[in-house]
Amino acid sequence: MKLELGKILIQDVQFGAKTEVVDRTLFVNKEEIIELVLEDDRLIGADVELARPGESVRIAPVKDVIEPRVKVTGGGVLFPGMINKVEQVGSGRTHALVGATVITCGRIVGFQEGLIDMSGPAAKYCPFSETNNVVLVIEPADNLETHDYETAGRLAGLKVAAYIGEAGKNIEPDEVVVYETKPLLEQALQYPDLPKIGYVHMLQSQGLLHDTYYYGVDAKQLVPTFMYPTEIMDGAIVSGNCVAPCDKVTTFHHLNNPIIEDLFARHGKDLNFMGVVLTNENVFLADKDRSSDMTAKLCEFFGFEGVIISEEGYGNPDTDLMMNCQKVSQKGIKVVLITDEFPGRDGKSQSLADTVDEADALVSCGNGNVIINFPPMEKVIGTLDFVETMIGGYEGSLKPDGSIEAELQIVIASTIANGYNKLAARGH
Amino acid sequence: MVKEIERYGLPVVHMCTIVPISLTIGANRIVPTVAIPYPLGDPHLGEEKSKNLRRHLVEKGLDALQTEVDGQTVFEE
Amino acid sequence: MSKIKVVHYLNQFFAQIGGEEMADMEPELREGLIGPGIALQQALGADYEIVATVICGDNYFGSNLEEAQSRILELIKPYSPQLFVAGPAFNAGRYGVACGTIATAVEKEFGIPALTGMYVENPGVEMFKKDLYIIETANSAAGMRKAMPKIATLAKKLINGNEIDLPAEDGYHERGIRVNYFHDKRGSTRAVDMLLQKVKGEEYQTEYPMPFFDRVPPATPIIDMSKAKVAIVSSGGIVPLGNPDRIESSSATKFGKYDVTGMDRMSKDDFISIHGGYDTAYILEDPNLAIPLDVLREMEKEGQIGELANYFYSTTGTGTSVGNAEVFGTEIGKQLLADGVTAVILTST
Amino acid sequence: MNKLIVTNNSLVFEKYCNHCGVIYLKDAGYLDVLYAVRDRIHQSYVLLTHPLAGSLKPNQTPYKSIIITRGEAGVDTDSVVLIENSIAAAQKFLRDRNTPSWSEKILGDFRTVDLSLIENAMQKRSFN
Repeated sequence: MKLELGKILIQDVQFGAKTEVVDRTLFVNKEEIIELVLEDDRLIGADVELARPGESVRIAPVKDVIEPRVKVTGGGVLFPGMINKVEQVGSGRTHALVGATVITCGRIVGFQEGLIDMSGPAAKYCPFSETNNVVLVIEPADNLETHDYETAGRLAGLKVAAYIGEAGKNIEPDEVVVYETKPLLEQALQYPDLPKIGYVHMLQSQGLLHDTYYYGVDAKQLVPTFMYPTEIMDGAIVSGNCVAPCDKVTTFHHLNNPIIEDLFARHGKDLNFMGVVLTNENVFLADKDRSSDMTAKLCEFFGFEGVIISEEGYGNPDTDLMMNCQKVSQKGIKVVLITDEFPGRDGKSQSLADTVDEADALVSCGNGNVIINFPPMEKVIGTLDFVETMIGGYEGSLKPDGSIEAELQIVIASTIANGYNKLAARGH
Repeated sequence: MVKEIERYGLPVVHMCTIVPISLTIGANRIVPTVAIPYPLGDPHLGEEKSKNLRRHLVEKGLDALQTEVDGQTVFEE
Repeated sequence: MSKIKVVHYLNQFFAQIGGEEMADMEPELREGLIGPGIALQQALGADYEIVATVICGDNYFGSNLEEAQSRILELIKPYSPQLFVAGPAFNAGRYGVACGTIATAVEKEFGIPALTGMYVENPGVEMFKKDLYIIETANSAAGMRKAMPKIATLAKKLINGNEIDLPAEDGYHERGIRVNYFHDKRGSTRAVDMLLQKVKGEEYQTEYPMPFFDRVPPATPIIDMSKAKVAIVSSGGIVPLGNPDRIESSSATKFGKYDVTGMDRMSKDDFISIHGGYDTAYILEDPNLAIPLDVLREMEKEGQIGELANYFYSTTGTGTSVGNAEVFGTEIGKQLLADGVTAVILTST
Repeated sequence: MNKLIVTNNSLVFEKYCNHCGVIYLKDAGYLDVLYAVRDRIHQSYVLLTHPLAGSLKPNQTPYKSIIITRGEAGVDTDSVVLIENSIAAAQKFLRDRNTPSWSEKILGDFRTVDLSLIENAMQKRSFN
């Protein structure tokens, strides 16, 4: 499967009469976006705001972040099974508006989402302080049931991202990157002397606000399966969870999975990137047994010599991470884990809720319990009403002047456990 | 607790029913016991036999304390 | 500007009072500096002044932990110290434990920076590294000249509120505190690098060492059990009737020490189990099932063991190494050592 | 296989009290639920769901529901190790900061999320 990803660099975002890209500036038509969002009668209000790097802007509470993309050629459409019909994606040509995002924000259920600061000392922890963001502030109908509101919010973001992505369809990209994974046996033969490397991608799948979708299938229902790496770049995987802001894998991060990018970067040079095994993080222990058995079985069957395993979340997922690590290692396959850490406020407790002996090669994406001070910002998009109830916030977090004291956990994707950021923790 | 006491150079024998836990917490000399509700003895055997069993287990514990080990060791029957 | 007031702690040996024969000396305070204090003063410089030195014998400290601590705190209180330095203790185990104990107590009591120095194998390192900055030293006093400047440099950083660097840079034993930093490469790139190293069989370094590796080497076995003093510790929740210390029935936050002087066996009239985690009916009927006092008394009489300590330590838990268990172990171990116990039977359910 | 839910969440109790055994610990805290489960594991029960299910930190949500079932005689060591690790993790968070006193609206949301974690597991079959 081969995908050409055309990257259209975006350096500014402005409102305009037409949604289009002109000289690296993205113009968006506010009315059209609002109209699109309000097609869903579960939402009764919507507004669009812009947030650019360096501005004195704080966005809260953030639900999802999505990169605008569009399918140019090849089968299927963006976000199959979610806002479009289910059809195989990952081939042909896709354009991405790199440097732009759609951010959904607004009250969801009151406690679970995080912050993005566009400037100031907390900005460096969040990748979206460096992007030009189209922020969608949504308002639910009265007494809308929680599940329905979550769904409506998720779909609104995807629809708007796809709508904006259309603006890139006929633009000549600044750069085109070609990613290709051949069918298993051919791929093995292409670089017979290089180590065969796979990626085990664990999808958050615990329940409401803890779900992920693969071609529209709730990941809870999956048994581990194989995915061509390029499928993810066309939106085959969509985030439906908004729990624990810091280690949240947004839809943006699925589209731009850094492990897949980095494995492709070395593909044919010092490794042979064979593909991705998708698995889940269910709460039912029998599911964990089954999923980890099958993950190990698939890794063995595909002939992987080494795999990287990434998780999303803390606690329950640590058990899946360790079970996968142990069972894959027992197949004689070398394993590296990526995780973030929660060692308590003094940094002295154990960082993970579970461990196994085989977990001897681990990459740290930082300690989420560290306390951070956020100075006031001139503008707040959304509301700060829920700051003290967010994960990482606490009573007294929000000061009268609008400054905030909270744990790093409260910043969206700050310790994301797929290695997107440079933040790490080490022993002192 | 085992590790912290042993850190002072005192040999400790951990007599417990759930051996995997003992291994997890880092006990070096482990003697498996009978059952959680009655680790040292077996009330179903009657008082005398139960006590004999206890004596046997404690002797095994003392043997363990006199045995040189170079890592975690479970003293099975 | 007035000088920063420093109090220094030494054992009898480094205070040049005497060797092992003086190890029982009780805490004493001398004004000004003594022995190694000269090197410390030199390294700290003119803005600091060692106003007093406390001296205590290693054995006295080890055998009278509580009292030694409170007396030393009383002695130094009038000097209102702003910095406390203990040792360094190099490879001396008892001295290391004393330095760690008193430095921790001073830090807690006065809220001032307190630090010490030890050789990596000193048991005090494992016991106190989470609580204190312990400078890494050579294994003998020959390393004094190198150790003091490192202690002084770190002490000044602590006094001035400067950021502390990595263990290797500031020369202290890693404390196991997880601190954030920005790496040159993103995590996924580091993961690919690490995986390729692992696949090729090259050396690689995990960024988060798993806690399992925190193993204690097995203590040397008892050579002659007939001379050993054996003590019982239990996590089975056995307490005297009425549970005088109010130990919780699960995941206790405290432990108790209970006397069995003159008892041949555990009587159900004297002891109960308060463990919330299992069916306690059998143990309520016969507490010897958890605390094997009856058979140990027999063995004591028969001379199979030298002596049985006339008490047992008790708490509740399934024996996992979590939270309080570590604190209990450290405290119980300290007390057992001080009481001359040489072997321990720990029973769990 | 008979499922037994240990919960302090009224929504879970109301939904399942007529379907299977529910031990409803009204007014109990998050840790109390873990302790109650731990105690039963020592009486031959086996964990069916992960005690830390849900990424909400133990000092964030006050609600916790765990499904267990009676196992064979003896103690399931995997369950013991898992519940003890979970208790340790929960204690770590609660030591730093207690669960705030939330408004009734937010409490309702927490109950909904907790119920949603359990609903999925209740649809599963298991052969232990």
